[in-house]
Amino acid sequence: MSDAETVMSGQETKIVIAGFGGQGVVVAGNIIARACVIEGRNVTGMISYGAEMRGGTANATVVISEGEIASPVVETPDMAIIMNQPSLDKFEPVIAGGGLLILNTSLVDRRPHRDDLRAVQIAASQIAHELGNVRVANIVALGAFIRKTKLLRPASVEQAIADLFASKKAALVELNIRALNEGMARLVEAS
Amino acid sequence: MKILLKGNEVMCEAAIQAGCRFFAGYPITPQNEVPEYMSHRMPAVGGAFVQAESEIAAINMLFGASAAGARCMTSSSSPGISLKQEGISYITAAELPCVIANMQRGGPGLGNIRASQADYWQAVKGGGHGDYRLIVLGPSTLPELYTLTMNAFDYADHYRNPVLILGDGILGQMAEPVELTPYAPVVDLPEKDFVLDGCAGRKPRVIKTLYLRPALELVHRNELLQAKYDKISSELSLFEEIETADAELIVAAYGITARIAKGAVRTARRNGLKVGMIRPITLWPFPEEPFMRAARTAEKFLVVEMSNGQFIEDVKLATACRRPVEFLGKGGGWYPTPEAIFEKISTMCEKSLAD
Amino acid sequence: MEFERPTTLLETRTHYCPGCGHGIVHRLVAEVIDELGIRERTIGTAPVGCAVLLYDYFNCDIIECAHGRPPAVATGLKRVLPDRIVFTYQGDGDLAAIGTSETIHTANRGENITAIFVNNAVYGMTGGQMAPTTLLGQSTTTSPDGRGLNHEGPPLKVCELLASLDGVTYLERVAVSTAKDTIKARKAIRKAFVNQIEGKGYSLVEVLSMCPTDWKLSPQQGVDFVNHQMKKVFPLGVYKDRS
Amino acid sequence: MADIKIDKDRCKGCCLCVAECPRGNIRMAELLNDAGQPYAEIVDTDNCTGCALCCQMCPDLAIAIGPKKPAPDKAPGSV
Repeated sequence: MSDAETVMSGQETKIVIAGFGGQGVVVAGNIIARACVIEGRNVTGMISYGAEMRGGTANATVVISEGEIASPVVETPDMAIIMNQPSLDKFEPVIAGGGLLILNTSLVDRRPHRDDLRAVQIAASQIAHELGNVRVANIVALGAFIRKTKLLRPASVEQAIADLFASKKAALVELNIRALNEGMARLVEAS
Repeated sequence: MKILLKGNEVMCEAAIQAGCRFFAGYPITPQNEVPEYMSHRMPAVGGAFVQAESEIAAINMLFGASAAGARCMTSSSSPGISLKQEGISYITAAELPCVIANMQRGGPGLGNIRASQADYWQAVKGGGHGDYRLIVLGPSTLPELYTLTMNAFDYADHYRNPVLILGDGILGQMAEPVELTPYAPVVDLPEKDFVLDGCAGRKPRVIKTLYLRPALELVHRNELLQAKYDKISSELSLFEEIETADAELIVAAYGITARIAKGAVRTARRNGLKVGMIRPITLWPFPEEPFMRAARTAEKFLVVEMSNGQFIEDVKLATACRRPVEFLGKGGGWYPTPEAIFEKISTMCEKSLAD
Repeated sequence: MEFERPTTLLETRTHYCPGCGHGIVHRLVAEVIDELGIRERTIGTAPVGCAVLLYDYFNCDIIECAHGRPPAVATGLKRVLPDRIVFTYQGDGDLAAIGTSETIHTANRGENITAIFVNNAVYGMTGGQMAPTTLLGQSTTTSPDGRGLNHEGPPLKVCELLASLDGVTYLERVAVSTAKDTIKARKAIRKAFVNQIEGKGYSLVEVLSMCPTDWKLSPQQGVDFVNHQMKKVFPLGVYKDRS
Repeated sequence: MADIKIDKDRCKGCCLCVAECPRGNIRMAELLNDAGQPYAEIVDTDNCTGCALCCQMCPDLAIAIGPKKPAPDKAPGSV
């Protein structure tokens, strides 16, 4: 870590959510950002877009800060929600030292190579499947994320989910909130 | 209440709040959310949305819509803006108000879809043919994109001139909470006495840009336009200054780059470095006054831009080259990190101490 | 039979050459506007080409456009003011070369406008260069040996081309090379305006017209060229009518 | 007999009217108009039926035909 990074860090929390298209990484990023708005915090969000989006991995990044956010572009995330193996390969090298990984062990088949990272395991896709819809794996992982980081209040995340799916069926909101709670309950600290 | 929207959507909502009732555009990344958003919002507010067959058609549809009296807008990204230059020249010559957004991407050519600021010259110096000027606004956050887009319609109507919102792929694609405040005009809005709506109860009107006879008619026409541009220059100058009073080093940047640079300037201050920043908000007219002032007190300048040295020329002009101006920038989709800018600032400050 | 200047045309003498068909087409359009009583709610678009000075002759609101762009400008006008009458007046270069894209898409969107297309098989204003509608073998300043099938390709047939578009309401090709043709042309132009008034969509009237100067012919020979050469390549008639 | 008039100063001398007149009742004048153009003139006003074919072909609106003079046995305004 350069001197500059040392000087700059500490004010902003930079998060990446990465997986393959269809795993809901953009939705997960959106929920985190909306929860921040509910809590009155400064936040920016970005997603990979256009041709990039069709290239395999999709990712969303969120920056949260108590002060002004300088760049919405995240190069060295402090935290990563990793939904599949290619995303671990892509992001592990760029996570800030001491950073946190939330690993979807259903689709990530190795441990991180770096020993300066913390990791939490959650069988997000498996749990989502048990809940009846594999597409809520993102929310299961999100549950593990907020339980581990305590960055957001569960109530604000639940509110964000309710807001986001307001136009959809009530059952969908309920399923996502169950997924969130399962994720909070079933995370495993990596040894 | 703040809501979370993407930059492209923030801009659309601001336009609608400001009474924009005609939008024509053509999809191009990274501004696709604009036509998508407008396609459902425009009809909902009783306006018209047209997905044009080309950027050329889109800007010419604005030529017609503006002549018909509507507040109107088009948006695109760099290669598409190049195509619009013909229409922009005509609209400027005809003195019709409209708002054009450029969410810049990497160039030249098809380039890439990453953010860029390489259309600065095209925006502030020309692009189309003839001696004309666009009012160019460079928002650096989404709340500012919201207010400046509403203001853009006012400036366009007030000066009867197209206003260009010079954004970039990051600004268009990022999401940030924005308070959707109600629209209120920021300048006097003259009656539109040029509108073509049929000549009932009045003499027929002509909107034209051809001046063949007498021989000097176009010269006089140009003189009138230049007088208007002089008036705009004397009246419109928007900028943000950060800790410039005692600054030894002044960072100059606009748009998203300025937002990123601001983080670096704050860090520099926390580290005891006497660094300030000037962020032009109107890129044309260029706010020369804060630069002239800073050139008297600061020792040197640093320009940061996402292009290979375009904006720097205006900084050098505004400071009359009285102080050294260093450069941090690249084209083609490169963007600076706050860390990289801080490192450059540190190096420049150390060099000052060594001198 | 009375015959007087329509009020939609100003007294101004036109800049057109002796025997040029534009003057006739201007009159026909103006007469139709008069007859339908729509002068005070009509907005015309002027092209680039010989008819660029349209605004000096028509006694109604006019916007002069970039080359080929009148259909796009008309789209903007009409979408903002759907109860006004909007027409484009375009030559072959404007409508069928530089503005082909705007023409096709405006037609296919079924924009409720009226297009008057003056086809004289040559570029008049710039001095007699080849047009998209120049006939095979016809020599121009940029096809000095005559338009060739292999290099320049055959002439573009606008009515035939647009007839394949489902969005189009009415297409007719007429001429102004005889008095009888002129009377028919007026009827077609009238229908194209009535369609718009009735909200029926895109109508285009292609008018075969004379350009004796750039054809290097006398006015009488110009009329003969339309009657004996152009009509063979561009047959007159209704190409589409779903009004 | 029709009330036909040719405005010689609007005429550009293209002769399209001359060719169109079914009665051969239009010819080119020997003099030039104010614009230095040859212009068309009516041979015999009494010989004009008011068919207006000449007007149809005139690109310069130089020919006007006024209302037909009422026949002596009909009152003005009657059909």
